[in-house]
Amino acid sequence: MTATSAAAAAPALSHPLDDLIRTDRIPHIWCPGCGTGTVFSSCLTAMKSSGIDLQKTTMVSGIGCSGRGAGYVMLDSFHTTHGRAIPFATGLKLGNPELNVVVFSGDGDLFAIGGNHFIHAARRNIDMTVICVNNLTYGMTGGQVAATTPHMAKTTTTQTGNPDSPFNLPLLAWASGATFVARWTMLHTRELTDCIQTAILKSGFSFIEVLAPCPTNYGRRNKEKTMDTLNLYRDKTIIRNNADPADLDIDFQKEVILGEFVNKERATCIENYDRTCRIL
Amino acid sequence: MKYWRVPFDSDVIEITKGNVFIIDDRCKGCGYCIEFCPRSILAFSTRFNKKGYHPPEALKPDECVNCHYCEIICPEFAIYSVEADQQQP
Amino acid sequence: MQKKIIITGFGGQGVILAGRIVGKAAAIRDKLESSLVQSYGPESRGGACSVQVTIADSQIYYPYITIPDILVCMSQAGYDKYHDQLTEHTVLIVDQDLVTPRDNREYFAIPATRFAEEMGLKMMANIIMIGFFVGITEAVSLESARDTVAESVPPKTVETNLKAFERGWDFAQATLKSRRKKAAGHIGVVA
Amino acid sequence: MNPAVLTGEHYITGDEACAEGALAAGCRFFGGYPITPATEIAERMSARLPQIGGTFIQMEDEIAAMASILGAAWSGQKSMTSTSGPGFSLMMENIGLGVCTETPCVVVNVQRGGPSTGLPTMGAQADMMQARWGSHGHYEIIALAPSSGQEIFDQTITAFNLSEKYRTPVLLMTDEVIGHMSEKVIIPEADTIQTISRPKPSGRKDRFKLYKPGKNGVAPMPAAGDGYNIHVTGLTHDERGYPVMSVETQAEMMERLTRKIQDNLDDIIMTESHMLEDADIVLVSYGISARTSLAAMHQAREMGMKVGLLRLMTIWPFAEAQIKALASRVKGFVTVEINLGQIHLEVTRSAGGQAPCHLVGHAGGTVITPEQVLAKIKEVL
Repeated sequence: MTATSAAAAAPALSHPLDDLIRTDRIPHIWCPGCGTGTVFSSCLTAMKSSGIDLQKTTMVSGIGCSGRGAGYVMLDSFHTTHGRAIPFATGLKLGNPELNVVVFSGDGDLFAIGGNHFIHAARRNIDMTVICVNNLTYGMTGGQVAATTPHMAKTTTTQTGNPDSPFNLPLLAWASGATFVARWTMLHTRELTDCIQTAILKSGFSFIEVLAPCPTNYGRRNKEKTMDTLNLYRDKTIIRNNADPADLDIDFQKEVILGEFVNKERATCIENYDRTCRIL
Repeated sequence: MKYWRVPFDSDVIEITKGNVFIIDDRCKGCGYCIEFCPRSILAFSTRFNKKGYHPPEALKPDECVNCHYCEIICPEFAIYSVEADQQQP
Repeated sequence: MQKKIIITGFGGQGVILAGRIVGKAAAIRDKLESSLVQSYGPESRGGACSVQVTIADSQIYYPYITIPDILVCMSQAGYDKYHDQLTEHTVLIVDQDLVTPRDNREYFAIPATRFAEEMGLKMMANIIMIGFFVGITEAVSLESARDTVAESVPPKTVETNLKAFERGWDFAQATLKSRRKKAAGHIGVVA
Repeated sequence: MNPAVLTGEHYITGDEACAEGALAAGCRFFGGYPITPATEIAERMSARLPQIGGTFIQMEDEIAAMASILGAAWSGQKSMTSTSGPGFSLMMENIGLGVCTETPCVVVNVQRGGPSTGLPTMGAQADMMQARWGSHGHYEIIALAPSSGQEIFDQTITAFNLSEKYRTPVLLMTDEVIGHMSEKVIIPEADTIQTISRPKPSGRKDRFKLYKPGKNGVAPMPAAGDGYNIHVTGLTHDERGYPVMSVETQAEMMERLTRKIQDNLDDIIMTESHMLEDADIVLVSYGISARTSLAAMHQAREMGMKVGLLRLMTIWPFAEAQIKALASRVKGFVTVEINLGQIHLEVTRSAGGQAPCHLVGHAGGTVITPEQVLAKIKEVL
């Protein structure tokens, strides 16, 4: 280990987030240049800065690259089955409403195999924060087409280009009833961290889509070098809070809108249940 | 150096100083910290870490302003900065 | 002792509830054993529907009934289905406006649905039938049946349902009385 | 009076008895999805749970229902779901997660005729092998099969107790007939009902290992929020719960998961013996078919035939030793079940060729009659 400052050449370096990660499992499995680590780091920073009781905070993941998030956080954490992070988290939250529940997973997990669970949790307004690392592909299995893969993008299962169109995730979240909806890229780390903190502190179903590069399995096939992707994030995005969710298609040929789009109040699932069903 | 935005009062505000620390063996050499350091003080080193990557090094350590951007963009928990007058705990 | 009772009708008549009241009266109030199995089609209303209630003073192993001791029919289809399973010992009870028996065997008849309509609530035909059934067969005791009716219907309808039950019970008493007279050689009206 | 326990005599269906048994066992979370003939369990739970501080949720499908009860289990609650064939198929994925992560919960399958949508309103006992092997991978599972309303109540409590004791999903395999059959169910005083809750860990939190086996081979289990910073994964994991992709860790984990069941068979396997002492023919049956068998057995005895019944109350792990012990001294086994031969195969395997094994089976949709069993007894005696 090397410190660049002679004054601080202490033998044991300690990253400010080391208390929140399982350091014995680091380095993690994410590839060089993968954005998941940055989103994960941002999420941990937000958890810390939000001031919530971390002992009562859990992270739930599904399957996939970002699904490994739960395995690195030094909190109660659950790495569930593919697509089922949200219903598992629903049981956790309803079983103990004191828990702060953060779902950290990927686009394939949350919106293809788990799409049905997402819309229903949003409809019920279950008090949880869902962070979706959207890398536009199935990274873990080697880069197959996802429900978020852009039209005509090349993947191992769409070698001549994706014939289908991707979901507009914030639109889907808004239409399903989410009370907080936002999108950032992993390059917009400060905004993302603030946004995750807001989402964690907000009661109700919060959804944050975070664009993150998959250089190994998406970028490579679509002639997009890691730094190219980040440059797109910098040059081809525009922050427009409260934008119409219908305008949020991701097309880097044009500009991609980032920001906080929905932030409204609605009774949560538990509040409604207590009010409606707990009548003796 | 490309700035995203330049504050109007950038000439007058007092700038903090920082020390950058790099945990070599966590680095996977993505280069994000190097590319996006607003002061461009970082560069790939010539040394190899355990996994065979070139971790960054601070070429101009005195120019670190402790903005923490390297720390928060790093996907690997491999780099961070602390205020210059603080000692590493 | 074992009594095997089948009640048949069509969905919506309250056949299942009638069976449950009989079974529950036996099991809970009369301190006997009782099992109830039902069969119904996918439709909630109008389909064929039957309930099989076994009452016994010892453990009931097999809850299904092939040869009933008592058959209560509130629909022709139900009667037709079980007609061949009747023995000379089977007590047959029918709603006389809805079921026409096909042979000359003895049976007990009550215009339960018509009575219910007269009382202003067609859906009480099942309760009238229970009253009649209890009066004729004494398969469960009068008190048990009446108390179980009272606790099985919506609280606001207890009074009218008990009236319906009494109506059936009274009709059974009148029926039995006229049968006794007939048996004794008098000429009377068989209901 | 404890409002969760409706002490007294009730004339209720098996499904209702199941719900009451769950509440008496301490279940406070139910995640479900409607399906005939199990719907009445969910309906009863939806009405009763909020009255006693519990939570009911109707999820979007059975996959979610199963996932939700695992989540609730880790929140510290005793949790349950109920379903029938098609839903049971969908739950298999997360039943596997429950087994792998050693998560206590109870899954009720009120069996109906299959395959596929089959006979929704008509009974069968044809999911017995699915109960054993329905999720992928090699694993041990506990499955119980009650025969009456009273036993559904009792066994639901037992199912919770076993799941808490052995930290594993327990399957309660009822069927449409007993699920919908009304019978007298006696619910005892709350303080006379024995309930078991998962042992909680003690000692230093930073040294805690989530899967380090305790005395009976089962590790104590904290809940989320207890401060243990647990990590729970369906990947192959070591004693800490950390994923380790190695042949050795796989073997260790499988050993742990298998041992805790295999080393406690006497505690888990429950059977009921009827007139086995002098029996030439042993009927082997469970659920509603055991009642058919009991009726047939008594009829056969009246006719002078020496017939006994081994009623399986625990289906999995299988009562292999019990069958084996009988095999050397009886003239034959007749398995009675509403399928075309599932437990029959286990009986045959366990008998090890020492006694002939016969089946009175049925494709499903109705019960087997005592006459059919009697006919087979006469045929083989």
